[in-house]
Amino acid sequence: MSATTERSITVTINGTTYEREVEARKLLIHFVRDDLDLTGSHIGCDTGNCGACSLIVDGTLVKSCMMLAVQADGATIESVEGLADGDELNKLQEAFRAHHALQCGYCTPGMLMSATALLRANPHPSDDEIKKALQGNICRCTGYWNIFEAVKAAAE
Amino acid sequence: MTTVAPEQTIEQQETWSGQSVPRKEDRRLVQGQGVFVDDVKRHGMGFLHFVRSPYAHAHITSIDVSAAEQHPGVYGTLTGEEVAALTDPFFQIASVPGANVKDYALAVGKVRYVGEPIVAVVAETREAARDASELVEVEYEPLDAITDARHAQDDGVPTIHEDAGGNLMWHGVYEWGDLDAAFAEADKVVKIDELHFHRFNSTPLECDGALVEYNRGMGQWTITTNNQFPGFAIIMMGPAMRTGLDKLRFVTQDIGGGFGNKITSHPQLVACCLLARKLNRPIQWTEWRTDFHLSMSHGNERWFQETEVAVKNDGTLLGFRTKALDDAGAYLRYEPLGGVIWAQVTPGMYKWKNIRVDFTQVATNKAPVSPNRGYSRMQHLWFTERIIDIVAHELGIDPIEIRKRNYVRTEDMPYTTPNGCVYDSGDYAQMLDIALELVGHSSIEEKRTDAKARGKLLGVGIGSTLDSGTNNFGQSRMINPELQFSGNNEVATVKLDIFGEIVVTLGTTPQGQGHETTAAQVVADILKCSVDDVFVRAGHDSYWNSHAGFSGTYASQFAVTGLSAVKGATEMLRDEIFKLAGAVFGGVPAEALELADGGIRIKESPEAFLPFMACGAIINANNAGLPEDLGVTLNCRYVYRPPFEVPDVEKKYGNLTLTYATQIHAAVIEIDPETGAYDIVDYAAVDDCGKRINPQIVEGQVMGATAQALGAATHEQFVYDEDGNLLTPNFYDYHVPHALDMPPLQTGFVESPSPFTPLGTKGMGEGGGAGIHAVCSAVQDALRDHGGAMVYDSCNPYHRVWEMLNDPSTGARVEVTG
Amino acid sequence: MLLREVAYAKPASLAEALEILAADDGARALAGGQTLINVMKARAGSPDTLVDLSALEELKGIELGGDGTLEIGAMATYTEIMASSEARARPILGEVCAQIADVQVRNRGTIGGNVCTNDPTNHLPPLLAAFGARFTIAGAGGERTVSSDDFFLGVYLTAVGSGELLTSVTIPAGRNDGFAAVTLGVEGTCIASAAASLNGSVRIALGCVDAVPVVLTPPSDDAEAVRKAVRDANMEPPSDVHASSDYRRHLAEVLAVRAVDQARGAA
Amino acid sequence: MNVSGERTFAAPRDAVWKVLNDPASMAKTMPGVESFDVHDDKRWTANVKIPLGLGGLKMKVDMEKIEEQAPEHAALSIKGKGVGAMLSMQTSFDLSDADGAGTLMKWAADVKIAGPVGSMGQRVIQPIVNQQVSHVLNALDREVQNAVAG
Repeated sequence: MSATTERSITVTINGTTYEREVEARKLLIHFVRDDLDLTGSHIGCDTGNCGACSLIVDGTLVKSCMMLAVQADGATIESVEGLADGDELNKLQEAFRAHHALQCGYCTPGMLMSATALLRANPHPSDDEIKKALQGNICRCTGYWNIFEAVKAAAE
Repeated sequence: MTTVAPEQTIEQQETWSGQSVPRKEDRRLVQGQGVFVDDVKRHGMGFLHFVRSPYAHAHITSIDVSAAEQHPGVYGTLTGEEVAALTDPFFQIASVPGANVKDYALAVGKVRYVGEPIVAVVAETREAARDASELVEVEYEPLDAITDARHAQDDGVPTIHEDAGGNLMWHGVYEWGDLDAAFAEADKVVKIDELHFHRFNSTPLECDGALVEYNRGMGQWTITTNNQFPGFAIIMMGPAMRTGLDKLRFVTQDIGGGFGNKITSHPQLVACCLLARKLNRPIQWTEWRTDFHLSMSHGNERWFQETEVAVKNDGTLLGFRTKALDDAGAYLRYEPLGGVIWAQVTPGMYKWKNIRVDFTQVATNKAPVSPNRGYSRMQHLWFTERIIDIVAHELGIDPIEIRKRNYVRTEDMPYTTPNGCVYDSGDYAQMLDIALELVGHSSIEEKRTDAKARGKLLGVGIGSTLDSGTNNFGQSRMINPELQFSGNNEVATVKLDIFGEIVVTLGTTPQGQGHETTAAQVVADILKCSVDDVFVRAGHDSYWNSHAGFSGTYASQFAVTGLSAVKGATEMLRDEIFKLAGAVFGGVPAEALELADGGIRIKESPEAFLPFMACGAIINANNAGLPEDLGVTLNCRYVYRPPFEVPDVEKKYGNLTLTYATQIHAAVIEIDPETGAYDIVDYAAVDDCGKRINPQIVEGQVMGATAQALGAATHEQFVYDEDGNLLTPNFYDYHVPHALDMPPLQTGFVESPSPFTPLGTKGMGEGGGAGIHAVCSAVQDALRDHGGAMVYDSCNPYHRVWEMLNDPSTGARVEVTG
Repeated sequence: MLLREVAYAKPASLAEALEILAADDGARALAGGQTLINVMKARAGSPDTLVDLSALEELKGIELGGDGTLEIGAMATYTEIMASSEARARPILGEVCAQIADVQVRNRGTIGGNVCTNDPTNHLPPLLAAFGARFTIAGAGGERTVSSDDFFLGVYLTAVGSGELLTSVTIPAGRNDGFAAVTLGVEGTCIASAAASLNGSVRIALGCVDAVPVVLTPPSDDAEAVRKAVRDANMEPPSDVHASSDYRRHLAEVLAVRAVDQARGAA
Repeated sequence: MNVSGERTFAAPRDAVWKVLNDPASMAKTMPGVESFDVHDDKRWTANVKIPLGLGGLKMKVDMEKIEEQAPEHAALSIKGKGVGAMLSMQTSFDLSDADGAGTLMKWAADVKIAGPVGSMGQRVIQPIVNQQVSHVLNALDREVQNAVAG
């Protein structure tokens, strides 16, 4: 296949399949937010440090600002919008609420995706494992302490 | 009454206030259903990209936008020349010389800091706007840059604002008491050559942004933005844009953190407004992280020079004098109003009577400063805490003892400071004891020995801040007599709708503080209903929500101004419900009625029950026959006005703020002497913000402020090279704390209700500065027997600690006489 | 955010990838993208074409030879290396990978990308230099192998030339390794780093002190010999916000000793 | 950022001087030079694509000779403009006869880089500048050898 500046891609996000033409230069996070109107995932930096754009792509937690949309062609993606069952918050979301693990809520979608990936791989993480799993997500409001508590509570 | 309960769990209470009610906001936010500014879209909107200055200081000799305008997808551009023709310079808060600064939405003729917006380009896509911005040809004639405020007034240095005639922006001397007598009485005078409070900010995770629509027929703009203080933005923007304030409608729902850093986005908003009108389409602007670091809202950098402290041999502090030099950056966006807020906390927590601060603010070729959590008080309180530790060290007094000896005492509250501010309530000594207990201070010497055995240097430190809340902007009169500020207000509306729904609207612009929840708690207590029955509108809309002159979320005040307005409006509504029910029940007096179960009933015969739904239906749809003079609308608006006196401008005397929340933090650190790297091994944050409406939200604020303090104390700094390039323009080099950086934290609290506020609350949330000093103090303690360097800077990254270990003279230079 | 326009190709074979790279001087390999995409966001570097290597089976896999030699495909991610039982033959490798950035970056970032970027703060260049690893580079003319001493040429510059690709990294057998770093925050970006390998001889590589890892081979592993070797290297490390040149030089000495101590302890 | 050093050329001083003062020769020493345009004997412009490993950085570089004392001293002012970076550089060369044979050149440069590239961090910029300087010196050596051979 030759190099092109645009191509057609197909992705499945939270169970819905989308087919779109995208520019090769478009980052996955811009594609998800701007082209698909899934605005739950956020952008907090431009150097891949903050993790607000974290998504689970084919089962792997990634920062979607360091991946091109064209690289996700054919992928199955999970985002914050897919966590709850209808209006029913899942255990992790409930724990975030109960433990005041969010203030402005801007980092929360990415944080939830990182915690989701952690608990899937390690249903009973230690305190250190929780910290290590959230190292890639910056929160400027909470100081993380309540987030650690929430993840721990969700794991119990 | 003061209660202490560091580890207390919240028990079931009769009121909603005082309980950790889970937040109403969270349900949408944990599902990614929040609406932040960049989430909002409009048909046909154009994306704005700013061309920014690569130079810190340069004349702009020419700008050519023709190639950019021809780029595919480009809708148009805006240049400084157009801005200068279409707008007036922003109103300046300063008196001369700062008053003469001309500040526009885009650079006009000259650039003054790296990242300054020069041209705005609008295009069909974000990418096209940025592509086209690369085609804008700007010719510069570079000038030397001033990046060190200490040299801003040297002979021969370039002038940043020619209109101001030099780089001095404002100067004022603040003196209270009798300095000569204090120094004559002193046994010792401790002289500190210089201390430095560094430049950083809170870096909210969401950067600034706006979506601006122009209604040509009405000559009115709708500005959907995350600006956190619309009341300030409109008084800056309206006159500059030559339009009425009501033509600028501010709308916001969710804001991704603010911390004061989102107050001064008005220049960019003006550019968006002009383009929305010029191009006749909605204008979308999203600022990215590097833009934010380069161009927005740094915290004030400040030096304290030639400090002298008058002290008795027993550690009694008599007074101090210092020269404070504040670096405002390239423009005075909120300055010097903010720079002098420190006057609210002039003596810190101590009974100093004699104080002189010679305050100078200068311009430099760095990003403009703006409010930042703990704004200006943080710098000054860090300084007063630094004095305490340095004096304690020099006099060989325990830093704990010297604090307790000089604290303003509980029995002296309300306490009038030498400059007329009134500390409402508190118990500093008790808070300190709790903090020390939480870090296990009683066994600190054993821990020190243990650390030593592991090759580590242990240090323990204390930091304190006063979070002065609900300000009256009274300091403005002292910097510019023409600014007749002496008060503030906030508004809320509470209504019963036709189906009995309780709807609350606020004037505030919350950024994570949980206003929807705490407002509902206050309402539910008064109307004897559940918080779930109270709907608090999210966000802010200056057209349709309640809105007063200085509405916004800033300066630690919601628990006082916002909730007092909610309380006032709800009590009005309650009284109206009583009046209505009295009439409906056929002239039953209010005393015979009570609220219960979402309605009102006759105490003696509870079956006579009028649900809120019936109240709403009667007043709105079934009101024929009600007494003409009933005076009930069930739609109640209340403006809360905090009580203030007009300050004395000559003496710079008077109360500037209503409440004083207090923070005392203690940190224990271990330094690796080979590398200077250190870990915080124990940490306690004790807070007293008076009556707590929602303890969990209060604790969340304490935690967040602590984390920001620890980041600022260890790594976060905006550093410029001598050419004015920002060396920490992103999260790669500007290291904010990550999960693994967080030390163990213990929180404690004391609850000293404010006698001055309707709910006994105090504004809070800005008290993190305590942590900055706690770390400085702990570093100094750890170095005590290893060269004894005195900590000079508010930021102590590993290399600075290593330098102090190797060469104690890199610390502050201190001399004791007498 | 908002990259400059770029073309994208996702070749299915190494041969195809090399063909695209050879044909287009402005083409660059896209491995995990955890550095390259950020540079492109800043528009500080803008390739004309990105050649996505993710489909190239030839660049995947981690194999352990009978003699204990590890061969790691250039596209092996840090997470894969950490999880690989083969890679555990050289335990320090997984341990160091676990300190790189964060989970998300480790899930996409690759050993090949790390070494080809050769940012002075990267963890793997000094580690692989201490190992004396060998790098297999494929080009139009076939494969060649270069030693770590010849591989690292400068910041963002390696022996991988125009039209070539790094295909794998070969690490000789050994277990007596150490790695020490002072980082910006806990497990953050390296301010200075040192790796040591005591497998037969003493081999130390210092990171963050020059454009390429500085390799030292002191005659013995005792602390004084190690310190002397660092001093004798006469380095002039870069100064930046996080460290002065002097501080980095000092850290290099301290960390070299610590890395050697760890390596000795691993014996 | 200040960088300086010495270089000995196996060529007589006037040969080195000639190269240093020939705009066409000098333009060729620029890293990644794609085209150049000589305006007069003191001013010339080169379009370069500085080869950074992660993609080339295109720049238009204007050079001007600001000092000249043949055959021992010259100073150049170099201003580069690219989308990612603004480069400003003052550089000087001092030639003397080397011990033994050849010519010793002492050079010094004050380099200023602004714009996004400048903000990438000195950890990267400083080594990159050193890399580019050594590239220029090697190219200069080649030019001198060509001149001598030619």
